[in-house]
Amino acid sequence: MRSRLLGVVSLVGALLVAAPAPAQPTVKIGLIMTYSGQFADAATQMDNGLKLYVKQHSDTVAGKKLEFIRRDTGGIAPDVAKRLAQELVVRDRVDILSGWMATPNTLAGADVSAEARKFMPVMNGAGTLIPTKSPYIARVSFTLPQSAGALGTWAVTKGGFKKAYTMVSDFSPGHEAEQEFQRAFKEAGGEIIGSVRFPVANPDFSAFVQRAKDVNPEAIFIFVPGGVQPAALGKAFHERGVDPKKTKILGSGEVTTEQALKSMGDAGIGIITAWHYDYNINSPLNHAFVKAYREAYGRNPDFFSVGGYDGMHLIYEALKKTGGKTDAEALIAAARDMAWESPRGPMSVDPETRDVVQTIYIRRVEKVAGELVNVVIDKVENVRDPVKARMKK
Amino acid sequence: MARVALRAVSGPHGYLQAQSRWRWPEVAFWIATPLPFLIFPTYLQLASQIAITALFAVSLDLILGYAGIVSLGHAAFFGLGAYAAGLLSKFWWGEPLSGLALAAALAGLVGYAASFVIARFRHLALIMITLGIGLLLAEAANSASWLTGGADGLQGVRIRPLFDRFPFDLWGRTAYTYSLVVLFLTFLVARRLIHSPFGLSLRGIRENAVRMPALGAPSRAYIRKVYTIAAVMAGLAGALLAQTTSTVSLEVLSFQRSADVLVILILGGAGRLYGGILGAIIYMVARDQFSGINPQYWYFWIGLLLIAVVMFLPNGLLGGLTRLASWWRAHLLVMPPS
Amino acid sequence: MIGSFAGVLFDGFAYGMLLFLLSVGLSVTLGMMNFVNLAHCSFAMLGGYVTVTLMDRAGWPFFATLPVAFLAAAAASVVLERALFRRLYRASDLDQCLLTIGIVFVSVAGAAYVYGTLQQPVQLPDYLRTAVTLGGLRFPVYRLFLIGAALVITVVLVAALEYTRFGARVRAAVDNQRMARGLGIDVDGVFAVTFALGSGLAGLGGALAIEMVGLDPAFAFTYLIYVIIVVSVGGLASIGGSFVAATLIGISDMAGKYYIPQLGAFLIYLVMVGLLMWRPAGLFGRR
Amino acid sequence: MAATVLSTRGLRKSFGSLVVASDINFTLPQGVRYALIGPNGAGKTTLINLMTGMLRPDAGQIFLGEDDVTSLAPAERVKRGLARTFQINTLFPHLSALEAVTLAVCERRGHAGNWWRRLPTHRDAVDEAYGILSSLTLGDDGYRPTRELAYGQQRLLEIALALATRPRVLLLDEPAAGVPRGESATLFSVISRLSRDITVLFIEHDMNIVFRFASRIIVMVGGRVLVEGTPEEIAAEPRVREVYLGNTRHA
Repeated sequence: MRSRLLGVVSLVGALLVAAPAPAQPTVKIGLIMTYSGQFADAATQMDNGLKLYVKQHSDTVAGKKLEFIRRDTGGIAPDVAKRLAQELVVRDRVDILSGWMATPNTLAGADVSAEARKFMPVMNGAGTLIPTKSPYIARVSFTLPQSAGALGTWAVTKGGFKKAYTMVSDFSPGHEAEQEFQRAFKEAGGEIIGSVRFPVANPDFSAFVQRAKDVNPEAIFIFVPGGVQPAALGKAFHERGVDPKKTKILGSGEVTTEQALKSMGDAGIGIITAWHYDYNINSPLNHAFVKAYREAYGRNPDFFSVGGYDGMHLIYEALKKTGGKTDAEALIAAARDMAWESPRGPMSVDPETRDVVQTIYIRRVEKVAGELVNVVIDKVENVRDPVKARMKK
Repeated sequence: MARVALRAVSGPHGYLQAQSRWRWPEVAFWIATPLPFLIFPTYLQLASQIAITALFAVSLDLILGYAGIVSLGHAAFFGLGAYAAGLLSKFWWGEPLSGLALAAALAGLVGYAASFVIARFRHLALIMITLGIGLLLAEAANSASWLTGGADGLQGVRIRPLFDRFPFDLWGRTAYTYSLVVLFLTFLVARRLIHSPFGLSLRGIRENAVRMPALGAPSRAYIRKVYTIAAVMAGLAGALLAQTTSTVSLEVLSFQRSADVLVILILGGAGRLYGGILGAIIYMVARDQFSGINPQYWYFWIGLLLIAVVMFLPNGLLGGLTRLASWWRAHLLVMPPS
Repeated sequence: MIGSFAGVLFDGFAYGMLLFLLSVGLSVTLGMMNFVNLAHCSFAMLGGYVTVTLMDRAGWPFFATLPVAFLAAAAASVVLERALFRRLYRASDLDQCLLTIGIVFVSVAGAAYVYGTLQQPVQLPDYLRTAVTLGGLRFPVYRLFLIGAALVITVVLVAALEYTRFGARVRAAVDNQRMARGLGIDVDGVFAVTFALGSGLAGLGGALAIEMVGLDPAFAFTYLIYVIIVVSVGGLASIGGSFVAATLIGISDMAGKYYIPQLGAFLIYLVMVGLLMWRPAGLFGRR
Repeated sequence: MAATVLSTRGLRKSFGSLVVASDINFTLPQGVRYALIGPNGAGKTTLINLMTGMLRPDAGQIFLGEDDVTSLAPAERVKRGLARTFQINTLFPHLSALEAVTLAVCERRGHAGNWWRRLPTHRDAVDEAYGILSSLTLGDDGYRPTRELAYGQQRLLEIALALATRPRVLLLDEPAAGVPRGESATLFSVISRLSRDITVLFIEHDMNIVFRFASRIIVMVGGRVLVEGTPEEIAAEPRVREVYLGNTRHA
């Protein structure tokens, strides 16, 4: 009895507080990201990507005006992320919960999406199990096993490497990338001759690089979180005198982002990475995207930006399909078998797992016109997340 | 509570009675705590997390404000409580109250063990050792990712509804009621402790650690006892967060959380028991509002707030309020005939 | 195997020197002046950003920017010291802690606002990025430079504080303000200069650290822990103590990660707690 | 002869080459008022620090009654009845005098550990504390924080705190230090009114106070006990006059 009474009382309270119904119907979209703290730059890029899409496609979809409410978790803080999601649902009455930087925050938000039945397009959070946490999640970013697995297979079949050593940061994304690369590499006939995990918090890499060098493998697979570590790792390889011709360095795209290459300098030349996006991808759609992005924000887009851009595309198309209806069942049904041409290339949402299916590009760092860029040397099309694919069998 | 400098109006017993009697501002505050149900019905989740942080700050105040132990690693016990409650609900059964008790007991146990080290050091060495313990525990939780889920946080936390009737829902009604009741009961214990002979001995240790042995007091034993009690309370707060949000991540053990609760306590005013509560309310509401207004640079305004409080209200907000109250009492109230 | 042991020793020592460069200023402000200056790394960040700006926007050579980084951080500290810190010299260390944490928050938000949140790349001249091989061992030039810089600063600082009149006046003023005033020492002036010296060293440390550990607005937070560890283990007010502590911590951190990687992250904290339990006042601490 | 309350045998202590106590043997019978005199640096305060356990002796033993307390922690010695005051006030600035003495009384009664009963419920402890304060004329000022008390009152509070531990032996380290001449007489009259079963040893420089209040006097010089005796014997003792008139140089 008591909770029902409280329910009624608070409803009255809420009505007093809520503003009178606006003239034109709106779709309220809550954006939960890490605007401040360690991952602030990633959030800035993702926000720029989605703002660009809205600017290019006007902020009205299927007769409804889009209204954005931005909330900051201040870094990795699942309890804050969950509370913000609950407040967006309860207080701001949002229709869609989007954004979602970093796996722990995304997992916390998934519970709210499931309980409150809100459509949840994920623009970054890369943990493989995220889509299974709520039936209303559709992901447009990536999963680490997607690129690590593709790279593992390519390294043996096309790269010609027989022995590899893996070095990853000792936290869950690192473990996922390591296991998937090792599985794919062995399945393709390669041999893992050693592996090490270094502490997540700003380690100094020279000791680990020295260990790897002493084993002198043909290839070393590395995974580090974005930010300062890729450059430090690249320099450590260069300082330790790891000869890029003899020992090839393989890694996920985060290792050779534009910033990482700038501070790495020539130490980055020859690094081979597998990733789903780079601002140098040679397609008319990408060139237009990069040009518009540079004009609007004065810097090049990265995989966070394209995550935001495609996330908005998914929301726009889903709303068009449901004619502006915002209930989660309709939106997820519309989103789950969508396929479209994105600046990153052809991509689609896997109907069963609601996870992203996309092309993974194999790239090598080369100096082109005095600038270090990731030159695409191969690509693997229609790559699904291998972990969930295996779970299906 | 304002230090009551009553002239010899009512003899020694009256004086001591007055010290520990409930003053009307205190009663008014606790009566007002259920108000968010009416006037801020959509802020109950935030209110619940403020109550949890207040409980955490009160536990720090016991050792910092009353026994003079500055800890930069108090989140160790908060995190222990959170992980214990989370793991209990995952592997055993998710009944909240028993989970809360067990989690607090575990935190208390570890606190008791750590207290033997804590009691032997003082000043900067003590602060750095508490920092070390906190960082070691955080590192352990990350490397034991098979148990704790590592950086992704603990998955599979299933908290059953309170008394099997009140689920921890989106609205946060159960969460706020639950956190508030636990805060109030723990606060009563802390308040009773402060006004007990043991509380007096703690204040003695803080005021003059050299004199205490000369009175026959085993200071180290008292520091160990209060550190264990504080660890239990911090474990309670951690368990509450895990149960009301069913999320537990490495962040509950982080240096950031230890630093935040220290800032909150100093902001409110250490050594006044309500300092932690007031500090938690002001800090978290300010952070929520500022980060709502401009998500990217809200740190700037929180920083200014801290600087302003230190420069203009030396011993915290509560210190300022007490001075204001005593100024107001001295000027406006007619003094009782002494 | 010996080759790599020497390599680990050298890298550890170089990493230690980086930690020393970042924390030596704090052993002046926290150590000698007993002022809990948690904003120390904000001055380091300021120095870093000055260097990056001069190199990227004004095209200055790396070495030319270092003195400017020192002076900029020192100047900023004089302003803050006169306006804020001076009033809190006799306040409780908790209030000093709250004030300086507030300044860290403001500096983090300010840096994010002005420079944006992205990593600041720095283009060092090529000769600093290669390595020199001596007796079959590779010694990266930049690490040699760091070690050299740390040694020079230690010698200059210890000499200035121990053997000059200025040093005597600083130590006197810091030890007993009233007595120093009695001797006619302009204590306020000395405090401002000492604080500027400490913060300037932080600025220089920040500038030198970019190549190794990068620079972003969160710098003021992430390195605060390591800096306090070095100063507390080394012993307050002891420049030599900080040097030895930084070396010990750097080498044990490096050796731990090389020989027992799974224990890697724990080692630095275990070493700290162990050293403090053995010498609570720090290796060379007096107080 | 009354039972010995406190005795030392062969007590030795040196800081490096500086010998601050060498071969000190003395016994304090119960109830006697002892004065400990000697020039500055004679080792008087060091002796008290040795007996209370603040300093560990290099050699020798200390006995409280029959039991050897040489290696006992300071707090334990207090529990067995050895209390002291400090030359420089070591009090609780923000606690009121009543709170401070109540703390000491609760400690002695073993209540200090309980954290669940409110202080005012320990009525007997509060009464005892108020009694001690009143006996030392501090009754009315027991409510203001100690740092607001006059210096002389703080010296009395030092004694009140020591009395609260119900000592068998009370060591007063210059109780009247810094107290104006007029007030020190009243201070000592309060001390002399203490009950007969407490042995008191006080360090004092003012000879008229010493000769008025002490029933026996110990003279220390250079870390050694020069002579012990009644006030009359000490007055007539030539070596004491030399030490005070200073015609022979002592190390």
